Amino acid sequence: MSDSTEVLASAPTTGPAAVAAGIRANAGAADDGGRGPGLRKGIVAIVALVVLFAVPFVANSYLVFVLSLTLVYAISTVGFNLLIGWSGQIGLAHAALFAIGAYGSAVTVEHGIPFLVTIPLAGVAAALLAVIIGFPAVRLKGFFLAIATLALGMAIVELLVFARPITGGGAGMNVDVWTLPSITGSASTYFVILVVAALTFFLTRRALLGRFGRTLQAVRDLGPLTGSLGVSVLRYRLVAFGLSGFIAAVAGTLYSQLQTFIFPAMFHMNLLVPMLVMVFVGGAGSLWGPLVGAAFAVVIIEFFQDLGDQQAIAYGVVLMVVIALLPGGLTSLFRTVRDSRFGTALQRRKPATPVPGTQGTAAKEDA
Amino acid sequence: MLLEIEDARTGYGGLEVLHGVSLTVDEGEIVTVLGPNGTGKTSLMRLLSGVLPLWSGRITFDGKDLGKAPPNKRAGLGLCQLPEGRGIFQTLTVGENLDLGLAARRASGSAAKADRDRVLGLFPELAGRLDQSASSLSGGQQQMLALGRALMSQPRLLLIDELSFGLAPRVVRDLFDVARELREQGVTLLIVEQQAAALRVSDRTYILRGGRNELTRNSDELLASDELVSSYLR
Amino acid sequence: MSTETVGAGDTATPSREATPVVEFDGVGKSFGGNSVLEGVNLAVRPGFTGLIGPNGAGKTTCLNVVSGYLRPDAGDVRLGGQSVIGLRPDKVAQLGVSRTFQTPRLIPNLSAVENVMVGGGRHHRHGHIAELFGVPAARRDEKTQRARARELLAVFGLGEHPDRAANQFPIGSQKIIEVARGLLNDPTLLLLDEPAAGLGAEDVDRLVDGLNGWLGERPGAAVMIIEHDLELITRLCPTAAVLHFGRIIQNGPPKDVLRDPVVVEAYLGADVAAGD
Amino acid sequence: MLQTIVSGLESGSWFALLGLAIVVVMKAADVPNFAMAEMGLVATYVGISLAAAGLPFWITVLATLVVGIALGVLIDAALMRRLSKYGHFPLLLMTIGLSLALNAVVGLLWGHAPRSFPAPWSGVSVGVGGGVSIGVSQIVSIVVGLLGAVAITMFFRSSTGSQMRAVAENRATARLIGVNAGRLSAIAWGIGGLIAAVTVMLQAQSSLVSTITPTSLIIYGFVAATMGGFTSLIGTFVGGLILGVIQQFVGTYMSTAAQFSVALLVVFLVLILRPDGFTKGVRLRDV
Repeated sequence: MSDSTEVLASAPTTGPAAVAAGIRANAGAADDGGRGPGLRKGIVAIVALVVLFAVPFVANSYLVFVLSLTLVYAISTVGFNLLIGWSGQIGLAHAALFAIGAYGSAVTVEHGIPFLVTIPLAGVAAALLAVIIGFPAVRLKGFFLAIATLALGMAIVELLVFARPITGGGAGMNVDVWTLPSITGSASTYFVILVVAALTFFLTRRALLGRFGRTLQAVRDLGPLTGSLGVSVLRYRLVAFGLSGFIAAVAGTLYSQLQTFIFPAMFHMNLLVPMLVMVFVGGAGSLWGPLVGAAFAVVIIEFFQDLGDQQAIAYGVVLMVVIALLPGGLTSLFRTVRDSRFGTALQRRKPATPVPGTQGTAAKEDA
Repeated sequence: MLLEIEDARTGYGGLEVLHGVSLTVDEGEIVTVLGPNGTGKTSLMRLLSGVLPLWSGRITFDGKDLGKAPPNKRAGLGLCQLPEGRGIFQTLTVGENLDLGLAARRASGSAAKADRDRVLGLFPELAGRLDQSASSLSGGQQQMLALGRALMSQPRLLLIDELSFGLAPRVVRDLFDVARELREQGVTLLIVEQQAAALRVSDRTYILRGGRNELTRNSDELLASDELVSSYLR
Repeated sequence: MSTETVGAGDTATPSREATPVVEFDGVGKSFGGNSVLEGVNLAVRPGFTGLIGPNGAGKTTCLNVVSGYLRPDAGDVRLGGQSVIGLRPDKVAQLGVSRTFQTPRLIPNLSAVENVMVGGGRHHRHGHIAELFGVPAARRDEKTQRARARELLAVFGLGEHPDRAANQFPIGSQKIIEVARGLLNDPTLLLLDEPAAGLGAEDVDRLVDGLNGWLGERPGAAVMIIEHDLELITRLCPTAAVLHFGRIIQNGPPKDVLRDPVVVEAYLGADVAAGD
Repeated sequence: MLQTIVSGLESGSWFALLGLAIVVVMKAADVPNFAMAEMGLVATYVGISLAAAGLPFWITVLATLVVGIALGVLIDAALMRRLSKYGHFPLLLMTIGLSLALNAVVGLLWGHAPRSFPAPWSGVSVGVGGGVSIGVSQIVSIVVGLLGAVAITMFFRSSTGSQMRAVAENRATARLIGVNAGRLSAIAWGIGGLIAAVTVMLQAQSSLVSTITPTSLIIYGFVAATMGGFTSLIGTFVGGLILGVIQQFVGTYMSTAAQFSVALLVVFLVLILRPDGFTKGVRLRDV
């Protein structure tokens, strides 16, 4: 093996692709979730949507709020998961981009732009910013990228404190809540969130199950070698950053409506860690994981509402436990259970069938 | 018998690469395993050093079953490997690289010093470069350093993977001379090679083909016959 | 050594007269003072060409130079007359160069067919946006690609379980799937880096049959194979070039090349060959 | 001016030490440890409690150091070692989770009020002329920081240290020639915990520490480590000191609110312009 071979052979293992080793554990998430009887799935989705639309008419405002929050987090996690799970890049500026959405919308609404218009506006702005933040992806690998993006993200939040005349600084700002005629503000917000969530899930699912998702996974798993397939690795990495930023900011705009009052400290590490929990509890690289992860996080938030430190401990411990015991997240647990009961011999992962990228190829590369 | 491999099978993932290889090495012998690339030589080395798991068969070293002992344990037993591609640490100095050979056996100060002197006696070229960065050495010198480091651990059996890798013929000859000298000093060697020049220094030769034993001969017999070229370049 | 003068008795094969698909012109490359390629001259014509030589001779470096992963320090590499030096791997691939790697690199959780489909980037005329909104032309594109990917798998005898996840195939089949992925782009030059390493006899037959079948329909395409299994080279390639210490030392029909004393010496080491 | 520089060097010493702790663990165990500052905080709070219980100063110092080492070794054995096969990312997330949990545990046990670790010399200062006086605790920080850097550099020249560098360069080969990577990982985490304990203790004998201390401290530590490209000890140490001084000047002449942002900007610029750290290319015989 000549030196140059080794450079190429080892590139994906040191690159972002293999860094997300736990993501591999989610193998099959895409095909399991994606194929199958499409009609039945469509019906299930429509029924679920109808039920969700009915909620504000039957449930109390607390439940509506909790559901809204779950959906907002789920939207944001779809974006984060796209970046971490599907493109294999550890960009940690997600909380800041979420903040850009929240502030961008709140500030522009204050200047008379209708809320619904601010959603895509904030999204596009954040997407551009995310591409700039993601640019180090060209040169940085693995956790260096993580540190650079974390630093930039924190700097953005600091900037929000700085820009006191516009944002109200550390003290925060009030958000004008948009309302549909003749219903309450919180119900209006809920409906917007529901529509956006449905759109987000529908579109990302389509994109990820098609050529875009395939190429993204190739870039994640093959790293620079993807170039030899005629795919620009750089372009896809940046697009992943941009898209995740767009989705983060869209979720952020909704979050500001939901909270009605925002301040920079909301978007620090104490938001980033739950965001990571949502991705990993849901299962990085899965399709429906974000919903599961978000629901889980909201439950923790609600359970440990007034307990301050306990809530932080819970997050820290949950993150650690999930990473240590369930690298594929909760959805992988569901899959394992389902496969073990209904799966055919073909679907089941028997140790006898070779699994590349585990001991075999890894051992080859080590030496 | 120092090393005995009986019908060993191993591979990567689900793919079997060695389909039952057997060989023995006696104390004080130099044994060569010859074969073109892709015949399982390197897998054999990885199996012996514990990087690849033994699927079936048996490996005994000095009467002890090696079983699942991890690489650093095996080094501690005196089964020392000179890795493929030399494995010199470029960020360390020449002296530090040499002393890494002591990691397997925790030698004390004076014994370590004696070992170092003995090794530098074999490779005088290295003696003047102890404080240089290892990356400044030529290919041949790096191979000497790798050999020297292996000797620091006082191996009972030294496994050498491709001594000739990427080296000019003259350098290869010098290194094989060193191998002969080592035998005089009581080190047993198992050399895995693609270049048949190794036969000149070894007692016995195994030729592998397709992950199986193809033929076993005394080295000089093999050199004298035309079996070598016929079994090798076909 | 000039590419035109070496190789005896090669006039019999018609492909020798065709214009070269790729030409190496004095290509040199060194890593940190360690010279790996020292002026490689080689013209690869349509059909199979073997690139052989002892370990560390610089074979993979050659492939990396053509496919855009390495920039040579000296010389030029021309693809159909156009220099590829300085082009990124994806641009080179767009020009019609596909390659495989020593250890198979598939996307473990995608199916075999989808893995092959990833290789079809050159043929997509519709953007992701069109796809997202289900534009009919984009859908047709996807359908055609899927059908072609299935066909290719069938050509290599892997048509039975096209929807099985790639990581459930044995390594041998994975390597073949990788070859099929390289073919979906309809390359004019296919580079194979040790395609047969770790393959059983059955897999090798599949590979050979598949490649022969594919190449049979594309008279202008070239396949360059690095391989240690000299039997396979002899079986597939009308010509083989021998690389030793970064130079082409022989080039011609494999049978002749392997009998050449210089080549024997390169493989076996100087004194043994001389001693005999 | 002089006062600003000394204050800068003081806090710079903390950043440099924490940066060194991060680099040591990074080298041997391949983990970017985001919980480093929290580890130091836990150790320091144990020391503070012991001091409050009436134990002599030096005994409490010793106890703090021991707790730091023990915490490091424990975290390595209980959490990190079993995840190492998954690569960087899960390990990184694990330390993020750990930092959150440790911080919250400290809050739960000791509360969020700022505390100090009074040393016999705390509050004493010496005049250096021109009406400027410098606190003894500041001098202690700077001197200990320097000694710590020298000690770590010496350690990396030792045989265990060169084994660590070998593991950092190529883990598989190091194991092959008999290096026990697990033992080295434990040692590195122990040293990391020790340095972290020293760092937070130094800060606590000079000013106040609380549960919000680690959040900024860890960032500054990472800035220092980034300046050394996560490998160079000299780069990390000098980087930490420079950061401390810059930060102090920004605080004095611009605004304290900008301090944090400037540090973050430094990380980003270093990573973009010189991903290997700013001493790379300077041909020092560095570890």
